[in-house]
Amino acid sequence: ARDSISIVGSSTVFPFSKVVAERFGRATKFKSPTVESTGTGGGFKQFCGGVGVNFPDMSNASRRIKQAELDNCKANGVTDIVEVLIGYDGIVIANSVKAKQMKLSRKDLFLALAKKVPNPSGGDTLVDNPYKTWKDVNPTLPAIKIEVLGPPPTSGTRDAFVELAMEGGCSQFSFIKAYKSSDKNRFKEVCHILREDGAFIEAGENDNLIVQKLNANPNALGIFGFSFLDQNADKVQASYVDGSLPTFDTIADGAYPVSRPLYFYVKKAHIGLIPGIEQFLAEFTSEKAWGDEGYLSEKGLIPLDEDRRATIAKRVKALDSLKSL
Amino acid sequence: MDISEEKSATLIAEHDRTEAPKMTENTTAKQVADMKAEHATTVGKPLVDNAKMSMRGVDVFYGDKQAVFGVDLDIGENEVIAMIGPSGCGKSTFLRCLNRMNDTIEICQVKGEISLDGLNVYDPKLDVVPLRARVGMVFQKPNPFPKSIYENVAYGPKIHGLARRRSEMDEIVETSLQRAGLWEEVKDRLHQPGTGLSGGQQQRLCIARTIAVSPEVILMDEPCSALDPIATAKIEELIAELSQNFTIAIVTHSMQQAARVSHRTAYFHLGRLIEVNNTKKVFTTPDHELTEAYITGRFG
Amino acid sequence: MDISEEKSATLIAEHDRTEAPKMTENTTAKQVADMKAEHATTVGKPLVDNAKMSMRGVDVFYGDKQAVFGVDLDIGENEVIAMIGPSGCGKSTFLRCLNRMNDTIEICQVKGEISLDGLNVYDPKLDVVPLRARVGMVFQKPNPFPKSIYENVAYGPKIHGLARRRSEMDEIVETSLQRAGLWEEVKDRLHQPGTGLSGGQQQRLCIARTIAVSPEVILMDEPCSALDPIATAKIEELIAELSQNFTIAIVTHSMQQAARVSHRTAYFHLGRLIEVNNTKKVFTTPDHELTEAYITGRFG
Amino acid sequence: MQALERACFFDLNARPNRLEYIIPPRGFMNSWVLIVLMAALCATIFVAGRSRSLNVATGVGGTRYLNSLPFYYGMLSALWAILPALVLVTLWKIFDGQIIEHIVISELPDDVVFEDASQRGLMLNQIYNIMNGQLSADAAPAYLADSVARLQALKAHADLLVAVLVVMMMVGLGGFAWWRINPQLRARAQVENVFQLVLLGCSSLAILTTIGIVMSVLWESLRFFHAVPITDFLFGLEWSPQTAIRKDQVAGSSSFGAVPLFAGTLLIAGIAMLVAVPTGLMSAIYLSEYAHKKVRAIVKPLLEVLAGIPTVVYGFFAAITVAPFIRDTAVSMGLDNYMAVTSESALAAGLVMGVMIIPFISSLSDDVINAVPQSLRDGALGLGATRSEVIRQVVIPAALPGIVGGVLLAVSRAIGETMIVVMAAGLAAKLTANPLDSVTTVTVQIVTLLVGDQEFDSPKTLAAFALGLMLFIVTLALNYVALHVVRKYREQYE
Amino acid sequence: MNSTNSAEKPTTAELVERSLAKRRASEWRFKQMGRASVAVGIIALLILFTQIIGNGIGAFRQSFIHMEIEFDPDTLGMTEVNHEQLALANFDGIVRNGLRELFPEVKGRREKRELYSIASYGAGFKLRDMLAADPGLLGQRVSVKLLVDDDVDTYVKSLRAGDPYEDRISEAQRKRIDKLLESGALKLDFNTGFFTSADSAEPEQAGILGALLGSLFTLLVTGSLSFPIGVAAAIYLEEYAKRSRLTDFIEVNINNLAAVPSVIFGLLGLAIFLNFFNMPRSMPLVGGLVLTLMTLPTIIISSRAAIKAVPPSIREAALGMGASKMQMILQHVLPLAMPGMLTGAIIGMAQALGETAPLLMIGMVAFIAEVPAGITDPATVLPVQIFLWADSPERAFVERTSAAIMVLLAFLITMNTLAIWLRRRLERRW
Ligand SMILES: Nc1ncnc2c1ncn2[C@@H]1O[C@H](COP(=O)(O)OP(=O)(O)OP(=O)(O)O)[C@@H](O)[C@H]1O
Ligand SMILES: Nc1ncnc2c1ncn2[C@@H]1O[C@H](COP(=O)(O)OP(=O)(O)OP(=O)(O)O)[C@@H](O)[C@H]1O
Ligand SMILES: [Mg+2]
Ligand SMILES: [Mg+2]
Ligand SMILES: O=P([O-])([O-])[O-]
Repeated sequence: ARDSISIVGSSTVFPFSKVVAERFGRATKFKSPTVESTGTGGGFKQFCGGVGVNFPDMSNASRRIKQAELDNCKANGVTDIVEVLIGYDGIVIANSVKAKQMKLSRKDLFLALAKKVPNPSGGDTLVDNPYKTWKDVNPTLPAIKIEVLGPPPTSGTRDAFVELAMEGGCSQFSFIKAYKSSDKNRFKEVCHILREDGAFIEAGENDNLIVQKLNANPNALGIFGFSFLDQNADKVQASYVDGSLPTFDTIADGAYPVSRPLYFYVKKAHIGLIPGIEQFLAEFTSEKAWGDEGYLSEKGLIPLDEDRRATIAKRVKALDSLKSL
Repeated sequence: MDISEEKSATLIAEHDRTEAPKMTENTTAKQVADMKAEHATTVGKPLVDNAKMSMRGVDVFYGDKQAVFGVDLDIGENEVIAMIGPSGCGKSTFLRCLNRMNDTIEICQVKGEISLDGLNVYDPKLDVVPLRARVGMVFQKPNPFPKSIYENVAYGPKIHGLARRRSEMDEIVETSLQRAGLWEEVKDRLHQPGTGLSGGQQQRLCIARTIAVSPEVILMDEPCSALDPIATAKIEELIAELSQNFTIAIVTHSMQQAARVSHRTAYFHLGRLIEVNNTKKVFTTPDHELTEAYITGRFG
Repeated sequence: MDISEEKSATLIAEHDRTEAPKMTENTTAKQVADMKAEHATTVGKPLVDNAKMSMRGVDVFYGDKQAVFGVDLDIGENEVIAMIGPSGCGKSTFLRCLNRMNDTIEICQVKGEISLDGLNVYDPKLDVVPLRARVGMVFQKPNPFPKSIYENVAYGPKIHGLARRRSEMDEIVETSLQRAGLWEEVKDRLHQPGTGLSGGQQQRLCIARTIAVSPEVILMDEPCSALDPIATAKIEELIAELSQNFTIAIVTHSMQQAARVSHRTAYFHLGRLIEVNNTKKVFTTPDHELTEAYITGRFG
Repeated sequence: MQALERACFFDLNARPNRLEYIIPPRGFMNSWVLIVLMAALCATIFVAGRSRSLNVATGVGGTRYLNSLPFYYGMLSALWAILPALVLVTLWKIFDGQIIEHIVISELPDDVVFEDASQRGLMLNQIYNIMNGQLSADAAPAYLADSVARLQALKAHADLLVAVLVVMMMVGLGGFAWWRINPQLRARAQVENVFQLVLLGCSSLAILTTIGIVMSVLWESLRFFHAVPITDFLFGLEWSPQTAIRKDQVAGSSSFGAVPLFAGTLLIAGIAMLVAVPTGLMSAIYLSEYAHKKVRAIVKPLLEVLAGIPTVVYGFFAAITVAPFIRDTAVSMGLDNYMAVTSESALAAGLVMGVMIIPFISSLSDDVINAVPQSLRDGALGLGATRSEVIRQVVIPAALPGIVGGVLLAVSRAIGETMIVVMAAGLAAKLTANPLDSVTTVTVQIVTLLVGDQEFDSPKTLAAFALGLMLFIVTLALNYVALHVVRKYREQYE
Repeated sequence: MNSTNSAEKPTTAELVERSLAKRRASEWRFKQMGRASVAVGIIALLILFTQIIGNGIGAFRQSFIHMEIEFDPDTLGMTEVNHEQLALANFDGIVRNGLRELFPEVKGRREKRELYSIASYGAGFKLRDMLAADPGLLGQRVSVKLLVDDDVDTYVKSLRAGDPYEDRISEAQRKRIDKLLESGALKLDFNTGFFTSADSAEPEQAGILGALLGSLFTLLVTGSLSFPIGVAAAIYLEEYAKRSRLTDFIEVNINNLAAVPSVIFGLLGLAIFLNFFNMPRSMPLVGGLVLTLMTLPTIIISSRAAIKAVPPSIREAALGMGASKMQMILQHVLPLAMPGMLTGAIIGMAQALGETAPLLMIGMVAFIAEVPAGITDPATVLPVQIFLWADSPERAFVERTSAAIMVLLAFLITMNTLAIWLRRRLERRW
């Protein structure tokens, strides 16, 4: 018989989830929940597998659940799901402190990293990305080789980066933006596909490794989560994106453009049957956990504003289930 | 023994004397002999009344190559039979058929009938273990186990449950080693590896190991090849003693030895059994010209 | 040969005759002999003028156990020396010292001086490769390589670069096999594994393999133990032929053989060299009582 | 958090104790007791069988006249007793829970109905949790308290029941076997047949595993080939799963070409083998043929540690130390003018991986080299061969099958390794033979596709299965070749 | 040969002499290559070890703060020591009081918060345990040794290394820490907690015991299954199975299984053990079973090689004595092949001990804050712990990652020692 909560899902939410799990376990009579880091999609796959002791009770996500995933849940009898938005994560573009701090725009990022870019010599056509150095992209940037270490296409962080930064950059070209309404697939293809000629380096999911690689190679930039920047301020520095640096405040108030929401989802059918789910939810949504000065912010979670916390906490208490996306 | 010491010795001396001068002709003579052997049929008295083991039409093949051709032979109860013949003529191969040791060579195939006390040795349903316990073997190349001397000898009795107590086992080991004439040399080092012995000592160890099980039939493939005359004498004495109760087939290259220890002698040539007769007869008045040629040290 | 065929043969016949009756006394007699051997010093003429190899004060130990005790001996140029003695007396051990084969046994330690043409064999700086090319060895247990018969024989010439062309090699292989008396039997199966030969064939293969290198000194440890008289005669003929140019040390248990092939004979007992003399003398009027006891088949 | 819910954290043992049935003390007949009991019985029956055979033997004139050693009679009786009992216990352990649960569920009030099995499972879980004190019974419906008590009682009785059954069965069958003992009974043959059957069972496990693997990748692979033509997959020169990332997009035919992955695998594994085979083999040779025994005793286990260092460590080492060093060296030599030189390189990954798999070759080869009989070495040494000649021409050929086994294992490990490649060679699938460039391997793609953020039935995920299947087939073919090559060159000593 | 005009023909000694220099050189090269190869392996090992030890040695020491604490019933909100009250008591409060006593000058909410953050959040739990163990402490003043926060610990350690890591700690806080260091109230001590606790989200409280036991349980399952099964399979294939297409197929299959990426074994485990047999996730038993399947080929292949290497003459000798096949195998072949088999076990188990990927699929890549007590308790294993820590943002996990690797290696070496000792005893040359 299973007597502890089982949580799966995003590796980004994992550190936050485990803090809560641990404190919850130590402070109550319940066992500490088991938290697995499976990636958002992998988490949903298990979560939506069905109702029963062999299926997890909660799934963490670094993006919102997709309709297809929701449908799958429904098909497997997981009908009542509570969605909890817990805060934000900033995706930072950083380089070694030994190098010059970069001031980038999303457009620069798009031009530097997309597989196909608008023809530099004008016209509404797309060509294979010809840029070799940052200076080619934007004359105000230094003349160093474009070398960006980032997550692979299988990662949620990559998805978020592509959606927030690249899409933001490519939308600044009106003819591409026009695709958005006319040919959505085309739009995504242009904005989402990163170059594969070596300027963008898929570096795996280990953000610490990216930090270390940046340390060893001052010319390179890296893309990773905010918590790693927070913990490694002596080694790497964030670049400005559209004029703002990623900090708690800029991410929380939306001034920093590349940030994404973090969620977890709860299977209502398990509440009351698996011990401690309600209490765990209460702990997670308590002020001392996710509040402005709560222990989650220590770990790098960027808190929601007070009002949203209040409404969400209320909804969680009432176990309002997700109706539709 | 059938043949008196005196006579056999004289005979051998003669043989030795005649050997050297004829050597130069051997090569071609041997070829002639080989050709003759190919069409030879067994002469003499291959069959006996009180057969302990009997073989009928035994053919042995290594892959495509036939090594033994249609041998019919009986080995009598409590008899010592010697098998002689030029190197490579199939003596070991034939001997190994008798307790199915050839089973271990993948390419080796045995045809014909072999029986032990009327028991078909090559019955596919037969359990070879009791067979091999009854028909023991001393191999041509001494192959002691990489274990201590004691364990080497105690192994057979152990697996066949011949000793109940440690003391019984000690006794078996000691007697066997003594009978093989090795006891004096190894009694202080019974627990050192058998592979650290000299060539001759290893050979005697293998003999001791085999007789420790007291098999009914003992097959010995050149058991004295690495032994000095004294040790050889000791083994021959052992054979004489054993033959009172057991049946022994011995392959040897020493015709003196064959003459000394055996009751009957079988002469093989190129995989064929050429002649079987009382030892005395074989060494004095062989029936087949090839046999005569061989024991007198020439061919043809 | 020093000693005429006739005489040696007679002698052996006598020996054979005397052997059997005395067997019963052997056990105790041997113990007495062993005690005597422990205090024996070498008699006869261990040293010669034109020594090819000379050994002085050779002691050999296996771990703590001493197997050879202070042997002084010369082997003359183009001489055939036979080494005889009871099983386990240290013949193989001593022989293996001469080309440093004992190096491969970890626990084996050799003391004393051994030289080949004045060259200190146990010089730590000496390269054993040319030494072993000059002093070849046939081991007591035939150990063909798990390669084809051809490759077995060609191996030595190949590593030493003795053949320039394939045809030269073919010739070396053929001659060597012929001289070892194996050619006829294997000429059709040169490319089959040497391990699939009969015991005697393997032994001859090992001899062929050794002589293919034409070493100056050949050490043979019971080269004929698995051979029938004809094959033995062939090998003895080979030895006689080789001794015209080469030096040969042969360990044998057959005193007849020692008498037939060797010029000098060394008798070992319990690790001590008891007597060295002309073969004729050893087999007719040995100086040492132990030698006499041994060759007449008794002890004490 | 509400105060009421904060029961005491370290008092988990305080369990509700409202039981209506009389039950034996908890855990009385738990598995350990049962195991010990079975072992003891088995031993007793062995001894009984053995001594009976001895008794029987005295009747016929000593153990010589028994068909087999007394040991085998004992063994046979013990096998008769233990094997069926083991089967029973195993079956019981698999099914008893289900039976008991079924009883408990069936005794629930009629108005409790389940829509499906999972709800039933949850209800059971709840009952278990109440039983263990993990859930408070107060919040649950009243009838659950009865179920809890029933469950507890049933469990205890069931344990007792199985124990009794097992004992009876062992005594019965063991007794039967014991009774059957007579001098003609072919006890040894029967014991050996069991032995052989067990061995056969063990080796067929490998086949079952293979079948299992094929089954677990085949279905998904077929679905993948439904979406992507198999020829595109096999012969396509471009691997770029990002273009096929979305469900709404028709999988770009050009983006699932497996050729670059296989090329990358080949390149990295090749480099690794170039490092590992010579080093491993030479180490094995040095250790077994040249080095002093003491040196060998220390160095061999030390090298074996290399195989046990977690791959993350190698990964960091390759990515942070080796790869930048290689790049800097290449750049300082001016190689970047002729070819791509990146900070992620196949060379770095291959080199480090090579070091990791050294022990696979060194240790296994060392063992088989050591097992070559000394007489073979003596034969060659006696002819005047140098040690290296002996090793190369006699020892190695004789030890070849074992060495090849080690090499195969090493290749396998190189093909299967992910962490080092991800960290040091990157994830970009490039079709290149340039070791200074970044490449990726099949296994790496499988792992990233499987564990990444994914939709479960996009071609991207399915591609992992197809890759797995392909890899399986390719290595199978290579192994067939290897088998025949080894057969051809095998030299059997003695 | 000397048959014809031997005068012209050079003697063997001369011929040998001609190529001797070359052969000697090649011999020398060969030996040096052997030396170099061993050196490569050893040097690689040394480099890795120095790196690991250099990075990880720090984790075995940990900063503690020694301070006076008053178990003040008012602050705690307790009247007597019982379970209910213990659970509700405000132990953080008395820790804070203690800290404030050390720095009475600290005013203001923000500054106080900063001050409080010196102590680890686990400090309160420690005091709770103390009080539970000795209820007489209520109302007493005692001096205690408490864990400090990981940031402070990192800072303290970086100070000693001479390159202070200041970014995560404010100027004022640094002053306070310096003061504490000077007064000796804050100092480094042996980190017992690392060996006695399970994983934690807070680096200063994270320990390796949970993963260590997880590995132990997993490998117990693996070792007790894969070695006997592997050896048995090898024996069957080498000694019983007749050469046939079928056995060829089995042989190739086993070799091939060795080349199957380990993550696929995870898929298999997922399909069989979790989906078919309905076993729970994160269980050492399942992990052990999956790793058994994964290590089997390694053990089978090496065992077969070892069995093949046993000379046939030994088998003949045994069979000739009337040993049955089983006796021959168990009494002769197996003892002689055992060293090689043990090597397979050593390598296979080392691989199993270091494997992460297949465990990913069966839920062992998880945060489990409790120490497992058996093979059915949720657990993680050492390499997974290393993998998770290596991927954690907290700086203090860097050294813990290396320390965990050291623990893994120690585990590996201990595990292997037995096998190696056995192997050395069984080795012989014949
Ligand atoms: N490897 C070894 N380890 C320990 N002792 C050994 C070893 N080889 C030989 N001996 C011992 O050294 C002594 C001499 O052995 P050696 O092989 O030289 O005898 P031998 O004269 O050749 O006898 P044989 O005629 O039986 O071959 C014997 O007592 C033997 O047991
Ligand atoms: N394993 C084998 N594979 C192939 N041929 C073999 C094998 N063993 C023996 N032979 C061949 O079979 C024939 C008979 O061999 P066998 O060993 O029986 O001879 P033998 O009479 O014992 O000779 P020897 O006196 O030399 O031991 C020989 O030609 C030999 O080459
Ligand atoms: Mg033979
Ligand atoms: Mg000898
Ligand atoms: O694990 P992620 O889905 O957050 O990348």
